[in-house]
Amino acid sequence: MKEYNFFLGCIAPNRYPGIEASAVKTSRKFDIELRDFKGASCCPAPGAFGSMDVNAWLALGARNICLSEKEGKDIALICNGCYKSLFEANHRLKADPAMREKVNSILANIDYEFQGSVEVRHLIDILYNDVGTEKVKESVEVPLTGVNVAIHYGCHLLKPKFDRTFGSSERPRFFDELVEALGATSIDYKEKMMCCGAGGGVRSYKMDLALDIANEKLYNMTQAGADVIVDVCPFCHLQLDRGQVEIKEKFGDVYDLPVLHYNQLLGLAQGMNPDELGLDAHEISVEPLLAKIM
Amino acid sequence: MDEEKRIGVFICHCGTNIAGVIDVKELAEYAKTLPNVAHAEDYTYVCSTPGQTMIKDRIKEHNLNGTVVAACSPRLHEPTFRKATEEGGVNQFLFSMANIREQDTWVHMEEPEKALQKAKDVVRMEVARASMLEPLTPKTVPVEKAALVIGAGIAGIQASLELADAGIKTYLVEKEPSIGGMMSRLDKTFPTLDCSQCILTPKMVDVERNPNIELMTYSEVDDISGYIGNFDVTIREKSRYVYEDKCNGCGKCQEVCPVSRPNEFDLGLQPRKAAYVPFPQAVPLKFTIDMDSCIKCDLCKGQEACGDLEAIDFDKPDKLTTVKVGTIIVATGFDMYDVERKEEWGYKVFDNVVTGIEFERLIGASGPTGGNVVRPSDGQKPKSVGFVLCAGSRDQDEEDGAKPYCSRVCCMYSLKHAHQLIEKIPGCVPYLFYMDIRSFGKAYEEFYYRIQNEGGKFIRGRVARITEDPVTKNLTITAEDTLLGTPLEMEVDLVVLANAVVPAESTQKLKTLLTLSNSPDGWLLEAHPKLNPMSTTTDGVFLAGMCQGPRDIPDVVAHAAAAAAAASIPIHKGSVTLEPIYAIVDQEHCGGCATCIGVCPYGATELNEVDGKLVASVNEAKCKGCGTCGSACPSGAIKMQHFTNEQIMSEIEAFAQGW
Amino acid sequence: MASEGMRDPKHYQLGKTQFDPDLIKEVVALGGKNAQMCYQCGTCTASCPMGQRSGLRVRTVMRKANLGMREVLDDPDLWLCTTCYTCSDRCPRRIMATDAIIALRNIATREKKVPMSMIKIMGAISKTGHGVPNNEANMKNRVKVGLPENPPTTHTYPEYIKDINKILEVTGLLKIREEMEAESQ
Amino acid sequence: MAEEFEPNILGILCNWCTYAGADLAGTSRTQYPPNVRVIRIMCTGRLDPAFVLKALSVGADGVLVSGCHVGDCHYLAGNFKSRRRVALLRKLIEEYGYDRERLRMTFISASEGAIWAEVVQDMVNTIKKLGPNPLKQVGAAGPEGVVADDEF
Repeated sequence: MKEYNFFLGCIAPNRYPGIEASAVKTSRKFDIELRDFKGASCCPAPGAFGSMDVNAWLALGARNICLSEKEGKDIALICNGCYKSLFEANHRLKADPAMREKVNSILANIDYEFQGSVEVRHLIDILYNDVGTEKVKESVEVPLTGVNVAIHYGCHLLKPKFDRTFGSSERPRFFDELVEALGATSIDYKEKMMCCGAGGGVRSYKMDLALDIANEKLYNMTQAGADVIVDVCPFCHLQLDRGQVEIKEKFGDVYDLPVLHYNQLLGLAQGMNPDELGLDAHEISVEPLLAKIM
Repeated sequence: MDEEKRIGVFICHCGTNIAGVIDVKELAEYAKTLPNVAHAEDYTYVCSTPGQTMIKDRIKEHNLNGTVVAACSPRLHEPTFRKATEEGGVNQFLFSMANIREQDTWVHMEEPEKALQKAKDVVRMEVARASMLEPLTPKTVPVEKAALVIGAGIAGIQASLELADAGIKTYLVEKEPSIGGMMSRLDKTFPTLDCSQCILTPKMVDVERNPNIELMTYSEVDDISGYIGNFDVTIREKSRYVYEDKCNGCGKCQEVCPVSRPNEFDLGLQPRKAAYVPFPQAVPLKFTIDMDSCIKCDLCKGQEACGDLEAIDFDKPDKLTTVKVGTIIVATGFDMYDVERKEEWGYKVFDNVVTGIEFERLIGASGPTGGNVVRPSDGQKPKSVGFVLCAGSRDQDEEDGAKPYCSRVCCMYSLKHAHQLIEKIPGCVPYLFYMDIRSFGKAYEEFYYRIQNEGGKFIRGRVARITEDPVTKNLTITAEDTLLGTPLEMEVDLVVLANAVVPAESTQKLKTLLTLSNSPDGWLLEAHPKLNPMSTTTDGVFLAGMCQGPRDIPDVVAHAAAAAAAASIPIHKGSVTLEPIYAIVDQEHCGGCATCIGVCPYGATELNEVDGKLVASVNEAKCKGCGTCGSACPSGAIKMQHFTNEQIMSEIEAFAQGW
Repeated sequence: MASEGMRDPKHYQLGKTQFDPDLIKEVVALGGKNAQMCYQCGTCTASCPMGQRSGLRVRTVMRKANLGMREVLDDPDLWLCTTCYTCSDRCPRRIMATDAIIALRNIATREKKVPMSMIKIMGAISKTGHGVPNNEANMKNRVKVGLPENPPTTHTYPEYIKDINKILEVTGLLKIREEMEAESQ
Repeated sequence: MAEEFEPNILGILCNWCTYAGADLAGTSRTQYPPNVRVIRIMCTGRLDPAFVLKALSVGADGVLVSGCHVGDCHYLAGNFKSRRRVALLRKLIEEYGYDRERLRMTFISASEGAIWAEVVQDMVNTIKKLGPNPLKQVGAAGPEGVVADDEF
């Protein structure tokens, strides 16, 4: 059994606990234990914090990594924003001695030192590259046959490609393969790789413009006949789920398109019941989807 | 050797290049204090005629028996000063050169004091070396009155015709079944709009007819050994499974052949048979059977096909030929950048995104559509066509295999394509997405005006992405009009990617065979980028056309003619003088251990029995003077002339006297 | 801003525009890799999801940064980038345009030109360790799916928060926040 | 040695690749530290181990051998052979009490002037860390009379 320190971030534990719960439960089926990560904080939010001070952003990210280094555990996470903060901090501080020195001089004030002794992995990367689509397929009890999934990769999982391991960000396939492994269909839709609009602090700075981007995506997904949106980022998740309510208020456009994090979809396919996956906590009702599956 | 050494040292100012950084007077004064130095002085330009005369005069005045010039790099002016020394009556190999420009004043400009110290050290080292140098006599070898040209695109064709017309027997080797290369795929040529085939075909025919040219198509160079004047070349003529002498090009075998596969010549846009010629004007007009796809149905051998001609033989083997040539011209051309790797443009994902060279076949009269430009998706005539310039050129993204350089042809051929569309399809509007239009050649900028006048639309912005409407198969180009400062989304019927030219894969093997180098961009490296772009660092080997770097047709032809002229010089002289820089064996000390036999890459060292004992000897004709044997010989019996242990050791000792 | 520029001999007058040759160096130093190499092809602007619905023009931002037009720091559109990095992935000069924008935002922050919305997020982290803290409703939802009311983060172990604030303090962010909050009163 | 220690490095370069590359650094005016004195040989294959030992014994602080990239040798494989020799020599000089970092072999083509400048800079930094040739260090025991004390 492989153990990871489970880095939660903010939105999953504090807005969509179902994402947190489903990640832990579904991973156990693959002998992966996501253990409590004591004392972790916000990653911190790359858009907001990086924008104010990159060194503070790196230092706060490094603080989280150091906590895990002390326990000698690799980090697993389920949020693209956290992935940007922690993966890049880890990767850059390992690669660039000067930057490492600078950040460690900041950490010295709290008697921490970045060692570069652990890895930071996104759970979707672990599922695809370590577990593999075959094992994922084997774990399916309720095949999601006939479900049209509009996949949203999210930006910080793939980009910048020079600072990632997934290759070109134009036409990735691995997420699609993981969804298809559950029996569902990954549908192509216009501007599939487009941002959800929330990042960079824009959702809090200019909500209307952030929602305008989400609106375009939601429209394209609906046009392509999506039954559900599936993401791997609680912040994109919030933008696309709660965003639909806000879009309804602000622009009057209605989609009622259910939004699931991949681990929640995986949970359904593994036969877990919707409540233990926290689906009832979503703004947009998941019922139409459940009806289609059951 | 025993006479007292009297060395003259000449310090060059090179204008301000050297004198502007270090105190040349002080350097000259310092030189005078060195052992064996009989005379030292500085002069503005030692390489000038008065400078060289100065060397000759001083040799006589001071009765010098060795010279050192401290100036630029020996790779630039060593020959000049050797000549001056020789003319002054001193053996040219008693000259040595101190590089105080390229490797001193130009790279230590901010530290004149340290640069001066370095200059003193270098001069001291060269004086020490000069004191140990020995007189040598250059050896002269005859030159084979024949040349080899590798690659029969327009570059190789031009070079071969020039050589042949100069009365030189020329072997022209082409790996494809026909000569003509990339130019034979083009429809028109910019800016004159000459029909490419019309101007190329006559030359192709000349090649076939010229008695001095021995054409070897469907052939590749297997091996090359020897040196300038005397290269031994092994050529593999791949079997066509057709006897060239019997085949009359009637094409009946092609008619009956049931196999169909994409024609490489048309980039797969139309099919060919297993028995085929790549295109109608092929030279030679001999059929080739592609055994990879042949199903051996024997129809082509039947009476209603080849029949009594009996030109076809499925068992015909490859043929190896060895030829001797004096000089070699490499004209292996280029490949097109694999633009599929730029996923944002959707090449090979979207039907109606084609490359520039594919467009040439689409609009060429001899092409799959007989010259009617139509959309691959539905055969409809496009009413609006987007051109993506710099598709893989001027792009630093190595991950995508893109190239940082300008490909020098894409702007102009895209302008040409725009013109052809306007001419052929009334109402069709070409939109050229560009960063800069580089119309640098004769009548090129005027051609740009012309296309603008004809209605071509120019949008200054690089294409960020192309998307396809799954239903209409129309394409949407996303780019910023940087002059308006507005992002655009423009729907067009067809997109042409003007993809970059890249070094040819097939050149790599030759590069090794001929010990050539390449520049960082991957193209073959010339001897001098400005003054000798057609020669290489391997004597007797020359470059023609794109293999050395991106060029358009007029430049390729000029380059090829230049290469041919350069390659014909040694042949017409009939002999070349080789540096006497070869190893010799002191058979007294040789223990016959044969270590040198193992290390010599040219098999120049051999063991012979000399009065009862086995001793090594060096074949000076084969030896190229690398000195590897000299450093390997355990008994120090091998002497690497002009780079002897004594000479190098004396430099090292002099080096140590600097502190 | 302008007057500051005028006092600095490095700044020279070109019409009414202040050019500061050091701005681009600052941007590169703060992570805007290759920003000085921009050749203005517009791939970034065209790749930008925000550019199509707002005044944000990445190419123009890069242009101003390269010329050293410090007024780019006062441009409210500077804060419209969602940091999706599409421009950076497609840039033929391998410029990290997104990181260049982030660098400019860093410089603007030092000059207290950062939107209050960002400062608020900092406030939340400084208080709770989370940019988006837990709440009553969510606690119930956590229990429903079998999780404790609070995650095992700084919410359960507030003793870790002091380290976070120490980092905010030594990097000068705390001071900026205090001053800006005071001014906004 | 009151002022900062400036290493004396002997460069042994092949004519076709690295020497040409060093020339290119010049024509492109790429600035680098003036600590290297160059001996030009036709091919690094000519490198006699004695050259390196001699250089160190007369007090060179470092020796930088540089030739063509593997596969690019003007004489097919000379650089190969010298690469092996240098590898052995690095072990050997350690026996004599020299840090192996004092001997380095690099492969720099005729078009890599900028890389030549970087290599020199890097070599100089390395040697500065190591300090002067042990023979030159005060009180260091070394073969007598190799270099007289008054020479530094």
